[in-house]
Amino acid sequence: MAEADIEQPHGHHMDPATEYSSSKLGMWLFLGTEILLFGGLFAAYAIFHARFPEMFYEQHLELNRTMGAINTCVLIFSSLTMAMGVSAIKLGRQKTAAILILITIICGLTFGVIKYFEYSAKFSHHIYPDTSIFFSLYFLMTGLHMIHVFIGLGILAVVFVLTLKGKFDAKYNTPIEMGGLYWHLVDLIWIYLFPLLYLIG
Amino acid sequence: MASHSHSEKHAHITTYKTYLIVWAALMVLTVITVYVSYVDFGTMNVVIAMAVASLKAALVALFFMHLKFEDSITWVFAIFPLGLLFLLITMTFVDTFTRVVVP
Amino acid sequence: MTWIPEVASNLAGKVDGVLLTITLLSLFFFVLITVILVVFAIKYKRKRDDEETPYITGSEPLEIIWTVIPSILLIALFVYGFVVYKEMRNPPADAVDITVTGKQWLWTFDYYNGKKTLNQLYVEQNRPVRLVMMSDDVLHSFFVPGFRTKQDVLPGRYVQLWFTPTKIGTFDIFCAEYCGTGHSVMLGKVNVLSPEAYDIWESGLPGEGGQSVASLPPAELGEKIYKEKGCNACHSVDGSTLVGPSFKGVYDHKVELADGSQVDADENYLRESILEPQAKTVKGFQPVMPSFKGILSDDEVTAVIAYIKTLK
Amino acid sequence: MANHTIAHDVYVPFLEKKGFLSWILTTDHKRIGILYLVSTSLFFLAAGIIALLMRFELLTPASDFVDPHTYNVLFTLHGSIMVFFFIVPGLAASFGNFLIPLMIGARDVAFPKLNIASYWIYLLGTAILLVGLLKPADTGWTFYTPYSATTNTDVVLMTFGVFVLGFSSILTGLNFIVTTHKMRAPGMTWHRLPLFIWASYATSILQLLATPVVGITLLLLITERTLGVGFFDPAKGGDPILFQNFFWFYSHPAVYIMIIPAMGVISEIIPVFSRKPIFGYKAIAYSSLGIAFISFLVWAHHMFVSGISETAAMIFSFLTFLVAIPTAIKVFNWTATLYKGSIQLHSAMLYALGFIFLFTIGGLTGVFLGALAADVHLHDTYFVVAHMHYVMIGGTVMGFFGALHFWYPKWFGKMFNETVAKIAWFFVFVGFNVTFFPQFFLGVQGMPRRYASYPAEFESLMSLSTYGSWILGFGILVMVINLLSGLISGPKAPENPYNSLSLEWQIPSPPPHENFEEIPQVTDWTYGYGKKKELEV
Ligand code: HEA
Ligand code: HEA
Ligand code: HEC
Ligand code: CUA
Ligand SMILES: [Cu+2]
Repeated sequence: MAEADIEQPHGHHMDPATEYSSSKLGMWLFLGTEILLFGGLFAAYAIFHARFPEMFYEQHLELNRTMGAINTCVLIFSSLTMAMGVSAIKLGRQKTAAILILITIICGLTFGVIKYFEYSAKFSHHIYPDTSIFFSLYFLMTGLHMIHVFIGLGILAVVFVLTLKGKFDAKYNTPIEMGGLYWHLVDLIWIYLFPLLYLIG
Repeated sequence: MASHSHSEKHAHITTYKTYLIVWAALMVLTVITVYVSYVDFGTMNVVIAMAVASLKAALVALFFMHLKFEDSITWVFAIFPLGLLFLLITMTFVDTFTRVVVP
Repeated sequence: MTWIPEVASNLAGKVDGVLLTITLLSLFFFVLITVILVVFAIKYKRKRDDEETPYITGSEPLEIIWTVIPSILLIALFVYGFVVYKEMRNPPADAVDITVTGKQWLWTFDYYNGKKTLNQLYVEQNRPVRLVMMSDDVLHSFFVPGFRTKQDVLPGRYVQLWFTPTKIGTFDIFCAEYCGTGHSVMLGKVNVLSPEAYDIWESGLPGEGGQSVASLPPAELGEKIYKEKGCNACHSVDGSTLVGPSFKGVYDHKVELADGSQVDADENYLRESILEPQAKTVKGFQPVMPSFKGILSDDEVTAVIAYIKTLK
Repeated sequence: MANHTIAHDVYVPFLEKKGFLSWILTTDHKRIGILYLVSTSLFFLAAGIIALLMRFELLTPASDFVDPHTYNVLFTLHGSIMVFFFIVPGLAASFGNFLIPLMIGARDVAFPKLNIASYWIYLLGTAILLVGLLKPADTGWTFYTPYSATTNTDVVLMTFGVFVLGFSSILTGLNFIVTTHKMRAPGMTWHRLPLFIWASYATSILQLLATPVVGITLLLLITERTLGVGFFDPAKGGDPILFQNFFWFYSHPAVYIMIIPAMGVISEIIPVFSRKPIFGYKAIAYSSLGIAFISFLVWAHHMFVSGISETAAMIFSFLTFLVAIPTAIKVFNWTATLYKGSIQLHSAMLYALGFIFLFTIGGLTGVFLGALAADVHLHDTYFVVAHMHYVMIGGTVMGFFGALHFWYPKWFGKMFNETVAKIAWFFVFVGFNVTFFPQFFLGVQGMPRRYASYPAEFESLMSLSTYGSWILGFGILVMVINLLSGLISGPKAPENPYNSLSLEWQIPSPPPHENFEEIPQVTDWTYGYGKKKELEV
């Protein structure tokens, strides 16, 4: 960067420990905003579910419970491998960490593929976001979640490459941990979406 | 420096075994919630599903996301948004469902 | 200039009571703070650069005083405001129902006896009225400053508003919720009639506006209708385009229609445009004009046309 | 208080480096502060000129200067630009960026790169807004459905611009919170923090946690227009009031995002120019947090006549009154600080005193609106317009101008002409009151807002208000010219022209690149003015 010469006369602003705890606090703050971003949709869900219980009940039957359940398992499993990946790198096991992150990414992609089939099944039944309030919620909630899955996958891909290149070790691994936190949030939101949309409708 | 000394806490690395146990618990809960959804408990279905989901979410947050080992300020910022979400939902609810229906 | 519109409903006096109370309380605090501010700024103005000042960092008693006293006052104000509000929102059982429909950009009123008026609401003095209101399109808000009451009108859901008019006269109705281009011309009047006058109005023919239709020359009556029935929300008379085409020079011109054909704007066309606006839509405009069938009597339509003819 | 000067041979002021790239790629919080300052000020002037056009239209009852649709576009642009592009990022991001690291004794914010990224996002939002100007929205800044879902103007671009801007706001808030937690100099305990930092901290929480809700709300509005989703459309089973609930969940806290930093500024200026410790430090500090928390609980006071339930109206009215209490505490404490002071009426101090006076009027009229019965009459009239301008201009903009005059020497290393500054203040103060005070009467008389034309009975007060806006505009023009010419030809500023005790004044003006040669060791709070009595240690 053009700035480097005068930007860095004193080197880093923070010692590594502060930098680490700052990043972590920052990430948690960000996750808070993500929850509230989804919050509007959860609130809309709650209101409309209470107003149109029959509609929600009938239309939720059109969703594919099996696919939803499989996706839930996929995502939870990916969270497990992600968490283990963080532990691995903290123990200095770069290769294990890389493999675990890769599995996480594959799970994320699987999730996307299954979701793709679900969406196309809906479209082929002429079900679109404007079909009904329930399906609006279905498409918007899962759609916004999907966007988060893709962002998460992007982050994990970068982290994966960097891990392969040996940028992280037992001492410095903040990006893996941050990527992990983000990924867990994606899982966490799905944990609510699944019963709300597929099970109780 | 403002921060207290976290260093001991940071040293905490969760073992694979813990993660696997948590994972197993999550899977069991998933099976339960899917199973329960086929049985009709009336409005209790919603309650059960949400309770199970919250339990799962708590497990993910506490263990996978390490919240259990974070300092109090992280806890505050993890829980406060949930409080706001609760507020948004309840107060919108109060408004929507106590309106006078004009004949 | 008056401070506040004439008190014209049972509710107005009560709202004014709330307003007055808060005004006095606010004045007290405002004057208090201003006086202290000015006095301190003058009294302690810096005279020398090395003036000594005391090291005062706070006072707990003061802190408590100025937390507790305002709190009590504020809670009292809340209660007062709420009690009056409660009354404003709960109509008495014996109120007369009138259905109000807001649409871009006019008000229609449907009465219990089958009458229907536009932008002119007729009510009887000292008889409680309940308005049952709905919108045909976007949000509007029914606001009568003289009655100190207001309620947003929503599409798809009935809301209500009530008052007992206490003064004979005409009072402004404003649309107070932004509703698009014609928002500021979505005006109407409440005509509060004495019981006798109201009886006469009530027994008149459905569709007839009221006593004022009497004996104006047609073009003048037309102008009155133009202003009162809401044509002016969409049609100018000076050639500028609002929502609909201007009335200036319309008569006897070739009008290009949306389907590409042309017609002569003769009396018949104008009559049709008013009673069945969607039959022929002018090119470049949306088919949003409401039908005035059943709202304007035959004579009134004739009068408007006569008026339009004068606009060259 | 630690006193740190830098050996002058290594001193490189942060403004030294020139060139477009050195600005747009900078990660220096002070430069980013300037970027925000310049952008938001330009938006203020632009939206101010739009306001002058609006007022010109309102000079006479008829809609003769512009047609009604254009008028509606004008106030939509005026409101949206003022709120989203000027006042929310205005004080919080520009002075927040400049001052937070300096005041807490840090070299920069916690995440410098995120900081400049936030600014780029702000620019992106700006760009989207400018594209949207091709067919500008006419919905009012509140974007109420169903009108906003059906009008054929370009609501999507406008709201999307605001949505993008929201992320800038969120990330800035996030950055400041972490900075305040993690970057304080040794000895800078929470109870030694300058009150501006407390204010910024409270503001940041609001930015962080309220903004996402407006984000999703606007997104839902966009899907309503593009995908045919019907959450707010009664024809599809939706509810237009739900939109209002969501919108105000953010936009009420947003008004405190605007005012709390200004309150912070006032708490800094007053002690310095009365040479007294701030009165009731803790009360002011915690009331900032208190206001922030309560502000989440009052949103529906904008909706008392919109058709919400009576129960909700009751709860929200009650909570609205609560928010006045911490605010009152602040007003009283500032006033008490003047007691037995040595008061110097510097232009910054004049703005601070103007703030107390005008904000009190604005706040007290807020109490009118919070009272249910009164709000039924006053809602959506010029009373609300007057209230909001008294708090936003009389409050925030006064704070903004005060901050500009106060930290100007530190920021730019130059001095402006103090006499001209006082003259400008006078015109701003008088012009402001002439513009907006008559609007309270207009509102009480029933003049509705957002009217392109109005009944003749309101003409005299309306035209008075328009004349006032010219005085106000003139005052602002004089102020702008004075500040700009100070930049070009003003004398060099000393390090600490007002003998202030807070950290930012202990380093050269303008500050060097990384602020502090050595991170200072803090031993006292920043308000230790005046002579302590012997008994106190
Ligand atoms: C900087 C922004 C700002 C601030 C700080 C405030 C502060 C307050 N506002 Fe305001 N408000 C707006 C910006 C702001 N507002 C805007 C922009 C709108 C219009 C939005 C739109 O529709 O476009 C609005 C609208 C608005 C409404 C809706 C009106 C309507 O549309 O019908 C209400 C209703 O309750 C309200 C109330 C209040 C209250 C109670 C406060 C309180 O916080 C004020 C507290 C302060 C004091 C009370 C003064 C000091 C205290 C004392 C001196 C103590 C003694 C006092 C007593 C005992 C009474 N405001
Ligand atoms: C920060 C917020 C802010 C600020 C500062 C202002 C500033 C002003 N506002 Fe605005 N206003 C709003 C926020 C704000 N407003 C909002 C949110 C609304 C509601 C919108 C809605 O209903 O949707 C509103 C609505 C509103 C209305 C009501 C419109 C209506 O309902 O019909 C009016 C009418 O008088 C008005 C007037 C003014 C005036 C005269 C100023 C003046 O103070 C402006 C002063 C500034 C200047 C005069 C510019 C100075 C510059 C120069 C003189 C030129 C210098 C040029 C160079 C150096 C190049 N505003
Ligand atoms: C909601 C807006 C609206 C209102 C209120 C309204 N109009 Fe119109 N009017 C229109 C529009 C839009 C058109 C053009 C499209 C069309 O022909 O339907 C139109 C067309 C017309 C025309 C045909 C004009 C031409 O150039 O050919 C006449 C005549 C007319 N209106 C008369 C009236 C009268 C009389 C009233 C009141 C009693 C009235 N309108 C009220 C919107 C309105
Ligand atoms: Cu109808 Cu405004
Ligand atoms: Cu508010």
